[in-house]
Amino acid sequence: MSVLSQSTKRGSVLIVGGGIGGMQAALDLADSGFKVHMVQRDPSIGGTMVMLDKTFPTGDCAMCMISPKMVEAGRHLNVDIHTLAEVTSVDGDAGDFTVRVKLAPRYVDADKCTGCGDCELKCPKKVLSEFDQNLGQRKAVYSLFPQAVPNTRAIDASQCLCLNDPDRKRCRLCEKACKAGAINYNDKGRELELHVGSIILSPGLDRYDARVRQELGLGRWKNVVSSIQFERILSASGPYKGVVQRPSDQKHPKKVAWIQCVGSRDNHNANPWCSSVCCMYATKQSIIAKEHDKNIEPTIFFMEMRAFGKDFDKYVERAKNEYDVRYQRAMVSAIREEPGTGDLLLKYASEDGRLITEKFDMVVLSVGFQPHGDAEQFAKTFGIETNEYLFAKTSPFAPVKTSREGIFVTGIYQGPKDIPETVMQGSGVAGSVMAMLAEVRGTEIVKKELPPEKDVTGEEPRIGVFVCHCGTNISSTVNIDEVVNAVKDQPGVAYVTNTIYACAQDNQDMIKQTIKEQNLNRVVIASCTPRTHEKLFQETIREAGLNKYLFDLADIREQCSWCHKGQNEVATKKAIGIVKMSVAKSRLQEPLQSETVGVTPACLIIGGGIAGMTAALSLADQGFPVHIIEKDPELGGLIKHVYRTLDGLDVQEFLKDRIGAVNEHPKITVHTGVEVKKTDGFVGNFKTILTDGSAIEHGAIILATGGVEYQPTEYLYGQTPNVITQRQLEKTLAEGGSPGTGKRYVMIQCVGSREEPNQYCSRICCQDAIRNAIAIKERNPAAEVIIVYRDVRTYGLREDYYKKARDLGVIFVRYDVDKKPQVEQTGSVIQVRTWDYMLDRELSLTADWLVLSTGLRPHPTTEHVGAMYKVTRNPDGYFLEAHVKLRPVDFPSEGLFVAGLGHAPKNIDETVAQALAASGRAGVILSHEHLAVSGIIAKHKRELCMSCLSCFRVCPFGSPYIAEDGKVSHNEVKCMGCGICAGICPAKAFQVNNFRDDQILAMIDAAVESEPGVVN
Amino acid sequence: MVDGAVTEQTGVSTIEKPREIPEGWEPNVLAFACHYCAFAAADLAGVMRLSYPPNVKIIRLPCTGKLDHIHILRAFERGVDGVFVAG
Amino acid sequence: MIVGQQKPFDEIWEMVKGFKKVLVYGCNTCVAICHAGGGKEAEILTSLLRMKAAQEGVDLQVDHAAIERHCEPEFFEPLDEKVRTYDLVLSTACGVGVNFLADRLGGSMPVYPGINTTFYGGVPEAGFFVELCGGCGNCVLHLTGGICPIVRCSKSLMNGPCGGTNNGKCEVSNETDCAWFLIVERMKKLGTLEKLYEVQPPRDWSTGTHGGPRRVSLEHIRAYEEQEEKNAATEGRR
Amino acid sequence: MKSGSNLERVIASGKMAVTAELGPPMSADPHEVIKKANILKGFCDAANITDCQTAVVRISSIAAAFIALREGLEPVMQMTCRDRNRIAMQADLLGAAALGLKNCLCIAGDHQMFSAAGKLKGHPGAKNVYDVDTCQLVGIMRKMRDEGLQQGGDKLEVAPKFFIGASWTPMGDPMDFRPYNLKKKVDAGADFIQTQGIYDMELFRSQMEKARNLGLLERTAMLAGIIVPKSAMMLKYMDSSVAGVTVPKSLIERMNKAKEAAGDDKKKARELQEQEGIKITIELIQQALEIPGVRGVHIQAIEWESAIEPIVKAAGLYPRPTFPDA
Repeated sequence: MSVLSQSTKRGSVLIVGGGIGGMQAALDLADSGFKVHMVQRDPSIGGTMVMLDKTFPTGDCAMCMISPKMVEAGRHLNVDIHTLAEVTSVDGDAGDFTVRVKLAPRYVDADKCTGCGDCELKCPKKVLSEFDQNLGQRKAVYSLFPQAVPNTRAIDASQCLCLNDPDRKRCRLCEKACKAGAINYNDKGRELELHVGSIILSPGLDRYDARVRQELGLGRWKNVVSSIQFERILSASGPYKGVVQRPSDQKHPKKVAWIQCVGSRDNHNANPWCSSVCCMYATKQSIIAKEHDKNIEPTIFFMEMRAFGKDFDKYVERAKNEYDVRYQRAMVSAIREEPGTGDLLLKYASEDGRLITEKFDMVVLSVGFQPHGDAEQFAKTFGIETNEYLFAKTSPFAPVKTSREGIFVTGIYQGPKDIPETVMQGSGVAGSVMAMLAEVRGTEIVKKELPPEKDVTGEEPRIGVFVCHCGTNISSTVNIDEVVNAVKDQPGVAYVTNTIYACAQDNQDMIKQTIKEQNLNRVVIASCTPRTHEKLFQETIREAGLNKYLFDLADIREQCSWCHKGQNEVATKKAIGIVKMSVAKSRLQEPLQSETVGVTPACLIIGGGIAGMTAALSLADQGFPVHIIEKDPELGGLIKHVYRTLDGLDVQEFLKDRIGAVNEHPKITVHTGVEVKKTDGFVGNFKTILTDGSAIEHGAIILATGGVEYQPTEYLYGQTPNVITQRQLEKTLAEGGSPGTGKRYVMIQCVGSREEPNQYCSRICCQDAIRNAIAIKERNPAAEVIIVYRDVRTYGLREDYYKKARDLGVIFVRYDVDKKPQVEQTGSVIQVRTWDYMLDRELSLTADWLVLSTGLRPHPTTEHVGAMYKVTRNPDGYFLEAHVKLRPVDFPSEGLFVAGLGHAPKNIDETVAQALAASGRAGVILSHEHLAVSGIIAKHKRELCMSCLSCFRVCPFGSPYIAEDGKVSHNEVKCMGCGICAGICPAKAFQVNNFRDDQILAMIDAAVESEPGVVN
Repeated sequence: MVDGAVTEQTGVSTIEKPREIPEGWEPNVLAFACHYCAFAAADLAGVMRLSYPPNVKIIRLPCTGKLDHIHILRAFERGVDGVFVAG
Repeated sequence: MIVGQQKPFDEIWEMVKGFKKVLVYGCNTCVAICHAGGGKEAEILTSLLRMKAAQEGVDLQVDHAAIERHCEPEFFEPLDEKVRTYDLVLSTACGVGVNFLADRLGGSMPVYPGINTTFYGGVPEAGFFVELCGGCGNCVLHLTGGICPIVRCSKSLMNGPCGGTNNGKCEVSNETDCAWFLIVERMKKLGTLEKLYEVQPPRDWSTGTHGGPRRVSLEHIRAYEEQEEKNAATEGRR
Repeated sequence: MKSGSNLERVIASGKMAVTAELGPPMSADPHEVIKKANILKGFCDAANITDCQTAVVRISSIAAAFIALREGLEPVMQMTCRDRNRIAMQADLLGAAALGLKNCLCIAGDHQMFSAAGKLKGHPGAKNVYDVDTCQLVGIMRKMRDEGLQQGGDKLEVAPKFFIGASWTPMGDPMDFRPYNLKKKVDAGADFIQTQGIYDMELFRSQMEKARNLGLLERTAMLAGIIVPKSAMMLKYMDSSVAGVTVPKSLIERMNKAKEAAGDDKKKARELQEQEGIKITIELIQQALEIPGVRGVHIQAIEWESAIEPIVKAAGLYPRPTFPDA
């Protein structure tokens, strides 16, 4: 990293694109002291992921995972989101860019609009919804999707009746409906000028428009849909409410076909690269469709099943065995609609060469990614170089840096990848920016000044209840006045009123005013769900000087008015019950202090491979001292035996300068030939003793224990010198070995991978084989290379090299796991017999060299290190991250991160990205002097506790511990407030703040008391 | 715990004898929902305007692990007819 | 620690249903640790009894209370008045507690046991208790590598194993380890196997319950107590 | 001579001893004992009279033994440690001696919970005693006989004359401790030993080797226990769930072949298996007798006393030695 001049560095960052990658970078940077400006083209952030129903390989629902992050980004003090915005120009250079942003007119005032949706109800103009991929409809005034952030509505100027009338007279119904007066038809949009220290490009990609391929019939035959359309069909909040039906006649389809590589791996009016995710999302869609409707019979037409990620192969096996998904290895040449029925006839060649026409009820085209239409202009605006396909140009050794200093890239704009890799690059790019702008961290962020907190201890409860109309959302079903009257005389209630929009700015001020005037010491607001608005109202009452935990939110919208529309009388009674429960709980609330704990700004990294070194350098550049603990006598790890990357870059060179940088860096201390003996403490305050006795204090830990190569025992390895591994072949080639004319190299793929008990893909062996094959053919075209493979998994932009190998004459022969190649040796000649599916007969190949593509295994120390830090591992022995999709480098317990092969097999560029991500995540913690501990945690009364150890054994976070005095104590910093200890404690020594037993019992009594005539 | 021990050992279940349901009687149901999943699901039902019978009220817990026996017993003692725990 | 297990609910109901006012009286030491008779379990049992009474149409008032320990008189004092207002105490303390309270109330009202007190035990894992000592009053663990043959061998052999050891398990059940199988292994590891070669003479069982009810009297403390009482008496304080 | 019993004389004479087993009935009528005694008479030197085997109530061992004695069959009385404390034990021993019983086998006795495992109900709720264990009981008997003293120390006017026996399970867990287990019984004063049923001769030979190295075989008379197998199912059961008994696969195979030979004719299958069982018993006896230090066999034909005659004859152990001056 070149050290930039001190001069005018800015402590802020521009993020172009509000998808999951951009959001992750924004939150990491904002949480570690940088101002973030997020520019988003659509009216809401979310990108592609919000359109998805479920995600592979776990089947979690996409919205449940991404909406908390969107809400957090939407509310973050130091994240400004500019929607309907585009960057027009960029000047200046690293550390100080001047960026001009054009904001299209929204016609709705964001400060006034509360997102209540009354305008949408009234708007007469129905339009095809782009979000629902034209399967559903929206209005001219709309929000992109129900959980949009910001949920300010926007008017689609091209569709709005009024905006298309020059003198603005027509319709104007939304203006009438809006009680907040937020509609503004003369909005002109505006220009912004931002001064930022760094720019992160995460614009994402477009989806290939398959209508160009007329033979597949998208846009002509109604029952042919794109995969993103099928996601909307599957989604519970989609056009068909999650019911799998055909667009033509709403019939429940029985036979559904997925066609892979539509628009990918094909130069003929499509894209040559592999989009990396379609194989897996097709498998997921077929499983989820089967879960929705068990008589669906999914069939996937594919060339190669590319399930290279963590637990992907297991997911495909489950699809085959549990959901009997049929995988048909064939490319469909044409789709015709059977006149009258809407069914589809697919033409393809079966494996034994017969031409087949098969009827299906519905077809899903697995469309791939391609850069946005304006990709070329986009790159020019930012002055960065792209590769020939208009993806941002990066090197595998620095996958998040563009060609222009200070501008970074994350997500699929750098190359097709799936959500975990995008999130990793999001945190990784945040790590790189933190390193670049380390010295201006915290200079541009806003800290809120809060008035002193009023001391309410000992006071009788004086509860203020605010019942919200939420425009008409609540009041149309629940009689607000009846609720107000029913609650007025509840014991402890000092003041009750109603508000139109409790969350609107003016109502917030009214609430603060009332707290002061009425001398309230507790507040209950009856409106929407605490999951999105609790933090907002807590901040409000804190600004009125009240402890923020003296607040409770009664959900009478999502859990009452919205789901009992039309049953006003019963809904009102239920709303009264809900508010009474909140009042009962509020009566027993106590002010809570959230302690803070100091942070030792240093990081311990276990493992001195590429992952450990990359993370160390990035953290050191951020200004944090780093200790690398390496078991072997010198740094390097597994990469010591690797010479070239797929695109020919010198790996040994890269390793040498990386080791050099680590050894020279003043902030990095390398401990070699030593291991960790013991680590105590918790996030921010770890103390580690090494086997050589030295002690280190640090605030975060990165596990980069790496992996080892599988030592094969099959295929006569070790019995003859001519049977070697790809690594050994690479070594001889690197040392200038030249392959003899007519010499034949036979390579066998998936050796030690994708077979029980190691049912996983080691991800790097296909690349190794193809790189070595190309090297052989380029040195001597007369040498022969035959690769015996199961699925060539050169995903993403690596597809070019698979094509290059074929062009150079490398022969590919497919084998099946139940007909593995047989290897015999007669004299010095090696004979390889394998079944060729194309020729439909057995092939017998003599081989001068038999090269085995061996897989990876987790490093043997993984078990010991895992046990020491109480982190679990998956059945294959790799570390289990906190969340497969959204926290791919975190562990459940705070302050612990993972990078490299210890997490899962991955290529060099992915290891570097994950290492940067780990350093970014660790940087977030180390950048704080103090870590605030949430108020909602369990409190332990030692005088009641009899140290029976029940809590000690059940706590998933290991917060109860046996103190010096031999009795059980509770480490509040590690506590996540789940309350499992309170549930099991026989002495009731544990109580969770704001969820104490007496409060819950009071709520139960209140819930029943409001039901007259209950049979006892 | 107590209920498990009771039925398992004695074999004789102490389940209430079913009584005939009075006219127009509506069960009063109480739900204990974990903040992260079941409570979020209840919200989504509202966001999508799905309708379901109103005679259930939801008490939010940080996690169903926090549930204590006495909560369920208190509900039944107070006359609640059905307890629904989701997490 | 003392381990107990709650009596089956039907058995408790049979005991309780004839009364009008019942106090379920929990003890917050050993029996709470094993989730059998602590204050929390007393509260739960109370709620169950109230609902059973309601189901059966029996007019029964049930309350619950709990103190630190039922084996020391001073802990009882604060609640003595309250206890006397009931016509039955269902004590969920261990057997010691039931006896002690029954003696204290001297027949003025019945004290019934809520739990079955079972053994002194260890807790290898949450919720799992195993008997490791029988209180025989004459410990021989130094002879058997710390594994008690009296309690962990079904036949309390001092010169085991018997002919019934099957794959290291006792003839009584294949989930019960044969104590002597463990003792031989342990003594081998400790390198003192030959200690087992001598024939152990017949035991003196009188130190255990076979010798009649036992008591422990610490003279140095009792002398102090008597002195205290004498001073109090002379000063007329009592 | 320690007790002058017929069994003692046979052993002392150096000839191979043969003991059998007689299980008294669950009834007050003695004729079952009388019947069995007369079947066994002449074909064994003495017959064990079990003491409530598997903790199931039967005529007491002392009473049944006296009946057998009266019928002219020398009994081997048994005493378990389960049912009597040391006071009742010594009283019963004096009584037995007074009635003329000379042989006594000390055993621990099956635990009362054990009987619950069988078809019968037994008394799992009974309070067991186990005041003393087998070694200690052997020690008590030796002290009564040789020192004329009770265990507590009081004198006996006339000391009882006993030929003291104890049981041994050579292949029970832990196998490497079993020889020392035996040593303790011999040190305590066991004059003769009857082992658990032996099928795996190799294992038995190696355990006997260890016993010899400890010098035990000169100090006590080892009688190899042989259980007469009736069916393949019985062999499999013995192998799987009888403690300390392992049955080589080959023997089970032989029994299975015998069973299959009879096709599906149940009765024939039973007969063929019984004949094969007797053949196996005879072979086991001959192999056992060749093992150095074995001084006889203890043949257990459970509820099949009639099989003893053909076995003893075929094994060349007939006629049994007699002593005119007895």
